[in-house]
Amino acid sequence: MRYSAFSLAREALRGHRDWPRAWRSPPPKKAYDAVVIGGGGHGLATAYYLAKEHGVSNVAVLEKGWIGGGNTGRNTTIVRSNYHLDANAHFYEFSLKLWEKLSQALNFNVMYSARGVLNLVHSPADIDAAMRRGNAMRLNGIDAKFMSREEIAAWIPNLDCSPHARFPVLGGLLQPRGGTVRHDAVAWGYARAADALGVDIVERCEVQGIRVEGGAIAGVETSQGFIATPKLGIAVAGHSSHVAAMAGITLPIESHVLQAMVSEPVKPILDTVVTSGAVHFYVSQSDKGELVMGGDLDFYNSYAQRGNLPVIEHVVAACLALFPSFGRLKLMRTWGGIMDMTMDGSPIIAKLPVKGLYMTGGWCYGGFKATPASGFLHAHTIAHDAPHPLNAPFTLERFAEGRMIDEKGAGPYAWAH
Amino acid sequence: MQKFRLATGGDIDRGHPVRFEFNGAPLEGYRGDTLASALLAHGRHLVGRSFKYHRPRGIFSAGAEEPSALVQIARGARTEPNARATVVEVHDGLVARSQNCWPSVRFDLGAINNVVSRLIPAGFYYKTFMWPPTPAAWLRYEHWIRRAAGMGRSATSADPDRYDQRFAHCDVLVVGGGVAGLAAARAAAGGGARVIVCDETPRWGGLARRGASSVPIDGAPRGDWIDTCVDDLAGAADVTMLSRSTAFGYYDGNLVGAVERVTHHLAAPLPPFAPRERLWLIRAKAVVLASGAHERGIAYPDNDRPGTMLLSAARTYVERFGVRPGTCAVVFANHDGAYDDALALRDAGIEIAAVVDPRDDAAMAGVDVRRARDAGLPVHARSLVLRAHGGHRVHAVDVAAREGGKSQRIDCDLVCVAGGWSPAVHLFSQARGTLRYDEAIAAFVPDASPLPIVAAGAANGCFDDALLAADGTAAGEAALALARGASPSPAAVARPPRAPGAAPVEPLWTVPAPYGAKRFVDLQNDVTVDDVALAKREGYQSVEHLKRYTTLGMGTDQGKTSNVPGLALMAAELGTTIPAVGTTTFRPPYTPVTMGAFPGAHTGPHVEPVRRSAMHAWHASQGARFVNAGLWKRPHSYPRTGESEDDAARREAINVRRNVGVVDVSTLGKIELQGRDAAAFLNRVYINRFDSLAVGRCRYGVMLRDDGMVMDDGTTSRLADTHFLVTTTTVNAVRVMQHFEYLLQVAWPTLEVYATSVTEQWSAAAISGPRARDVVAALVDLDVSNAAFPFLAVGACRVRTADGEVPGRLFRMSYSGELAYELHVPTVHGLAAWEGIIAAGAPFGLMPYGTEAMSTLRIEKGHVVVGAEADGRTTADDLGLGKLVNAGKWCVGKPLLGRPALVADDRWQLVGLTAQHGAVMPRGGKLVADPDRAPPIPMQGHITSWCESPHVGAWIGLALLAGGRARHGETLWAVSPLADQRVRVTVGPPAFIDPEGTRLRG
Amino acid sequence: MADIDGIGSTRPGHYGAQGTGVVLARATIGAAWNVQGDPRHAPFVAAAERQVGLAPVAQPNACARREGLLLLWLGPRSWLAIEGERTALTDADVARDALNAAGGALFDVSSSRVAFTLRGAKAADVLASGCPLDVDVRAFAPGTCAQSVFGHLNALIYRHDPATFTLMVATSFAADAWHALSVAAAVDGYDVVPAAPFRP
Amino acid sequence: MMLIPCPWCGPRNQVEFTYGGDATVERPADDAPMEAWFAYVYLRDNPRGPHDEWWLHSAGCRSWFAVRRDTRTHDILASAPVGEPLGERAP
Ligand SMILES: Cc1cc2nc3c(=O)[nH]c(=O)nc-3n(C[C@H](O)[C@H](O)[C@H](O)COP(=O)(O)OP(=O)(O)OC[C@H]3O[C@@H](n4cnc5c(N)ncnc54)[C@H](O)[C@@H]3O)c2cc1C
Ligand SMILES: NC(=O)c1ccc[n+]([C@@H]2O[C@H](COP(=O)([O-])OP(=O)(O)OC[C@H]3O[C@@H](n4cnc5c(N)ncnc54)[C@H](O)[C@@H]3O)[C@@H](O)[C@H]2O)c1
Ligand SMILES: Cc1cc2nc3c(=O)[nH]c(=O)nc-3n(C[C@H](O)[C@H](O)[C@H](O)COP(=O)(O)O)c2cc1C
Ligand SMILES: [Zn+2]
Repeated sequence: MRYSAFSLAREALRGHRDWPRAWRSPPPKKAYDAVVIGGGGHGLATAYYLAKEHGVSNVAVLEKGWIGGGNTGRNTTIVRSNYHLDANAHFYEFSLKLWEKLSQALNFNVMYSARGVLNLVHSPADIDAAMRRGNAMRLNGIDAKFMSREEIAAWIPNLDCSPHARFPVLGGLLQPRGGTVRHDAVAWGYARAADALGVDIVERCEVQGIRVEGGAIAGVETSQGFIATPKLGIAVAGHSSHVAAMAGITLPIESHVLQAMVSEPVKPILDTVVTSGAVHFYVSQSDKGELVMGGDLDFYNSYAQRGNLPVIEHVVAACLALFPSFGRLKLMRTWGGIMDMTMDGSPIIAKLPVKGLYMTGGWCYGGFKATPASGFLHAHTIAHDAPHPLNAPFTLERFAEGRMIDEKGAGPYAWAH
Repeated sequence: MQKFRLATGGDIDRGHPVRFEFNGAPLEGYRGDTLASALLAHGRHLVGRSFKYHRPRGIFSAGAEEPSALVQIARGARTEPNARATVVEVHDGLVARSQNCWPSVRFDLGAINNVVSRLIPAGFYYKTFMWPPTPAAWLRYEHWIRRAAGMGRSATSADPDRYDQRFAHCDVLVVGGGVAGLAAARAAAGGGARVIVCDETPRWGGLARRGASSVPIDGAPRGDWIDTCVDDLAGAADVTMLSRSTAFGYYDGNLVGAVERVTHHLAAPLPPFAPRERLWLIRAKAVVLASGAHERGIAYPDNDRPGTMLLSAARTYVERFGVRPGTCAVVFANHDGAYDDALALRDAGIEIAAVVDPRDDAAMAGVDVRRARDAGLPVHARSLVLRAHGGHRVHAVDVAAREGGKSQRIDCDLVCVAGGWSPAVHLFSQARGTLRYDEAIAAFVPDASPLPIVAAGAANGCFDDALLAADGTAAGEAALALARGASPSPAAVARPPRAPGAAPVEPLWTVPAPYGAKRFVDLQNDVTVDDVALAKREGYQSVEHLKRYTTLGMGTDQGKTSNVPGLALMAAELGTTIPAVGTTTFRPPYTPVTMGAFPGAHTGPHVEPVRRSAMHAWHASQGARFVNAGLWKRPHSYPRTGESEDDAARREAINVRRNVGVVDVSTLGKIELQGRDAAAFLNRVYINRFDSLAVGRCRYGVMLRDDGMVMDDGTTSRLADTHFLVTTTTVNAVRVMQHFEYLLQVAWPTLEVYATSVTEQWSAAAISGPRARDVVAALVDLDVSNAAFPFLAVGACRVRTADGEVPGRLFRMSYSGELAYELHVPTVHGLAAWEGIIAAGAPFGLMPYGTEAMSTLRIEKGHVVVGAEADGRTTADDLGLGKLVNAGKWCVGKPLLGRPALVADDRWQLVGLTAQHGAVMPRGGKLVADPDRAPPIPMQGHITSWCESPHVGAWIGLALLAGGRARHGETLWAVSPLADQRVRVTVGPPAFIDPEGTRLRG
Repeated sequence: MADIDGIGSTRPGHYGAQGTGVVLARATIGAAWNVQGDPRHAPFVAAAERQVGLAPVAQPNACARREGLLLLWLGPRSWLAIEGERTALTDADVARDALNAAGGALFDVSSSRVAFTLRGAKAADVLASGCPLDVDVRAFAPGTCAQSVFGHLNALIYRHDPATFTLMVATSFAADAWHALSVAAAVDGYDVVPAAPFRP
Repeated sequence: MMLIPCPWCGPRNQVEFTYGGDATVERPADDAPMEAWFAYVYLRDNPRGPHDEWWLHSAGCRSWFAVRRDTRTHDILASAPVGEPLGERAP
């Protein structure tokens, strides 16, 4: 049933009794043309675009838990394409363009809120870097604007723009089209649309082994039995190393925990996304009213989906340093997600060195905004057994070749990105 | 007039009336009241409006689990949204307001949402607002949705209050000061443990503190037992008692975070130096979780009408606060435990119009049921409350037999629901404890944790008053054993002790209802039974999907009274069991924690510490503008009256080239190395050689990361045969020290090298300019002639200062390209030496200069900066330093330098740029061949540093340019679309001044 | 967070709430040497003892003490000799050469740290406002030292007696450390007394 | 807030430490082939479970040491000074 104001009104009269399942829950078939591991946004989007763009609809998405329960369901929902390096800029801008039309494409409101993403700058060196990045964006055809301290102060009245602040706000780089997207809706919207195209979404189905025969993918061993497939896409975010190891592949990836937190809901108080690299902090206000906040990693390998107090203290301290009037709001919930941190901070969307095996992963802090493009390009790579020009730079081999895509210049220290 | 206040009873102090304000009306309560109890004393139930439908809402509980009675406290900068009226202690001057309503809580326009509620079931927003199909359209919808959502309001000016932090350590931490917790604490303390016991309320004793229950503890009346126990604990040397302190989270290493509300309950003026709250970080060897249990409701139509509350809460209001929450009550309960509470209400003069119990008579076998019947309470067995009537206050309910038939309307002004209890297992679950579904109480109880945590009392599923103290004692003893090193085992967790024959709870989560009737499960987020059914129908069946699709349990109460009913309803929909559906994850904080409490004093100007050089005060006194460099504050420039910062920097730079300037370089990282293998170590760390460096000489060096990229640069001096001084960049000092330590301890432990950071030990000033020698000669006791002290010489010296002669180290090195010296003195003498330099330099026109002039000078000279030119993606060769990479030796980073892309011809390489025709070089400009192309416009490089060069008389810059070293002489465009600038620039070598280095050698 | 009037001042006097929970003072350091070497290497130990006047103790967090001079354990191969008045520690270069010759090292770090003494019934509480160490005497005995953090700063702490501590932090953080101590001490009231040379 | 057992100073709050990453990757010899260096610098087993890793007691004794820590739970299973084997029990 198509979703619309009309169908909603009609169903209201019928007691909302006829809404069908958003996605079926079929038992897995014995074999598929392609299998995607991971029912997060990336895996579901991969399946959707395989069916939609490439006509490959005999596809299964295998999710060990419930769809969207990984980082898709626990991220701070920021989408943007304000990258400096060309490969990243083109990729994320492609993604942002897909976001702009996604609700309609999926017939599921993912609430892409183009409320702007503002990166504050606090030192002359910050300004230089922000200008370099903003100029690169503009030359790449991406919207960007440098805002002065005065403009920012007028726009965000709760932000402490006084020159005496510990990290004084000297200006900021704004991407007006950046913003937020409702995280859960992305998983559900892709699932529903993929399902409608015939994709099987199999929850509670953990991939426990990858069968390789004669150097090529034969299928996967799962908690629900063996499933044969000649093409296997891995989209498991924080678990990339674990799953790739099933095919004997070691990745330049470490898993780390990143925490996020929300305050109690309040009436609108912050209308844009504000981030600060110097104080390692980002915040936006959800439509429900909570401040959604995050900061740095916990800086040690972890698969625990929970972090520790020092980072929470730091995030809240940073929040209050920038927004001193939020001091009496209360923190309502904190949680963590497992980040697949690569050695250059950029993703890997590529063929792996086993025939028929592909991956999209290595998302670090920033893969939510990549979801549509990652799915699109991963699907393309699977369908054509070759990358699309947009993901051609994001290979696994780039490290050995010296073609790192190191946006921060932080080097081969996974947790430093 | 406190019309509903009882004449006697309760823990309130009738001798101490307090005056507060609610929705503008002045009201009176007593010391000891919560806002909720004081409002109820006036017969006020209507407190606020619900989140989504803006329905009138009252007071549902008497504690931290409150979903409904949320209010806005105080005004102005001290205003606090979403305060739970049930835990706010009244005091003189307290101001509270209903929130999420406009214009008033009685008449709220937002209640239109209730009228159209059929259109907006769970998740409706995912299905609509997609037309017109533009991002701008959603932004407009969102604008209104956001305004309707949210709850209270944030303050808009800075929180004026202070927050403290405290680390604490103990053997046993007891969370919860009810009977079970007190017994546990006493047992642990009795065994010699260091004990901390905390309770979030102001009073010890928990639920047992209410009234005089008939069940004695250890033979004593409950109140007496509690008082004695509290006295014992308070008197014990190794026991710390924290009241008004909520343990909110259980973290790794058995660290429990707790927040103490220090002044919330006090009237102004507050004790002047007391923090508002204190964050306790309690490292416990073992934890007893005695956090009690939360009673839950039953979902029947309009079960949210003000005047509806948990039965135990009604009793708490009567017995703890001496308030009658109504005059005539209907009790809707599904277990025997409720009858004692019902009797207590009746004893307080509340008429019990009915006790409605869904169970068969046969199941209602408990003594209290019999007592109630004997006392004449009208008990309706096998019956249900089918709906409530009323708007701002309930005035009747419909009751009918379970199997159907005609319903009977029973008038009442209070409905007390008792749907069973859910143990407060939050911290147990956070401690990786597993939960077990206990059929007998229809709730999840602690099962086993790999960590040293033991549950006790109601938190452990022990609901029997007669067994509580024993359960607590057992838990205290078990925790003591854990603290002494026993390993956690499932056996250590006491099973919920239960008296034989105790009647099980009969689970009842909802009652039948017609379409459209609202049976609320989650009162705060307006989640109804129909919403759960809808979620099921649409496939959002996993408990986590249910939560996220309906927002069940996502409010400020985090579903304390609603989670179990919600998942039970889903289980019923799916035809499966409750444990098969499972719970959602219990995350910290247990109850919301004031954000201000987390950083304590470390916020605002103290969010990060500030490093100040010894000369900081001098710079400030000279009007320096400071910039952040790492944690340091460095002078950017010293503007004179009427002078802009840029003008000042230009003047300072010119003065260095013409006369002489001095800059504070104390912030540079400094590491001293000693030991037999120090030179060998440096050879391995830097791309260039240091074993060939003579004593008394220094050399510039570059070090690489393991991946071959430039990590840092600086100078190294040989002070003695086995003694070196390494300088690093300001920002990388800590990192380089750690890198050295790693290499020395982990990679090359056989090298005999000792390292220590001396950044703090030495204050440093760079004196540069053609007249630098004159200044230095006047200061130090060395012969500084070119012959005696040539370029790159190093020597110990005595420095003349106003303090007398102080020891120093003199270095002949130059960053500016001029004749220059660096003078280091011990930091105690830093200021004196600086003032000495200023005085000695006066005759020669010396001026201090800041980082901005320093930057201009080094750009003119073509010196790279780590962070700008060396941006973490550049090799030494990219920066034109490839010749330093010594072919004859190995160094860190060298093995991977040969990767194909690192030796490609089109790598971005360092060049100098000059803007043509006097144009201003664009900040952060990009280098392109054709700026008029349609985007994306290919970029060939970018400007890394730039300045208006007084020396060149034009804007110049350093840049990284594809294949740049081979392109000197080319003309390109430098563009900044952000600043709407485009400039023609000429590519050249990076050094704009004295490329041969005659000045600095002169 | 607004700063409270007067709190943070270094001028002698009474501050904060009524009563004196703690007495705060700056302790001046005359000389401080970082001695490094392998404690199992006898020539090093002998040379260190000769140059410093105290033998390095191998026991973590232990200290050796002599009239006016304290030798604190910093690490398995590192110690800090410190004195308030420069008497025993005189010529760092000579000592360095001697220690280098014996396979060890000696660095003059006399200016690297600033020291504050906290004395009084609430001294442990003030410390606990920013330091995660267990400062119970059973865990942190008088006459021993520990390195940890105080707020965001790395700190070296020496316990003189149950109610007296010296807290040392990097010199550049002096103002921040003092501020943090003052704010924590204000709740129970504190006195600031004039700076005096460090005495173990 | 992990309690990390420094082999020298004893169990201390995690805020005193700096993480140093995987301790199982062995540093190749200077003249080892580029592939060995590549693997050392970039490739990680990244186990879900016990993980041997380096920590620096940066606010303490400034020793680097090895810790075996379960990445699923953050439980610390052992710690040891450089050069000594990680035992199976916590120190
Ligand atoms: C706190 C936090 C904040 C973030 N903030 C942002 C942000 O603001 N903006 C942004 O762009 N990005 C952000 N990110 C990153 C972003 O969330 C992720 O990069 C992105 O969601 C990854 O999506 P995914 O589909 O690849 O992974 P996931 O959503 O994690 O999906 C992977 C799925 O694979 C499943 N899986 C794993 N192993 C197996 C197996 N063996 N068999 C079957 N299934 C398996 C998992 O259960 C999981 O559901 C944040 C992340 C976190 C944790
Ligand atoms: N009649 C029934 O069926 C029934 C069922 C359950 C409980 N009860 C009653 O509940 C009581 C159980 O005694 P108990 O000692 O186990 O519990 P309790 O409820 O008396 O005490 C628990 C205490 O812990 C505090 N607390 C909870 N979480 C906290 C946290 N995170 N931080 C700080 N403090 C926290 C609460 O404020 C409370 O004071 C008895 O009086 C019993 O009669 C009755
Ligand atoms: C953008 C965003 C907003 C959230 N808002 C809320 C909220 O309002 N209330 C709430 O209880 N949790 C909220 N959460 C947190 C979730 O409850 C949950 O903690 C998170 O999805 C991680 O899942 P887990 O805690 O079940 O592991 C939010 C999460 C995200 C990503
Ligand atoms: Zn240590």
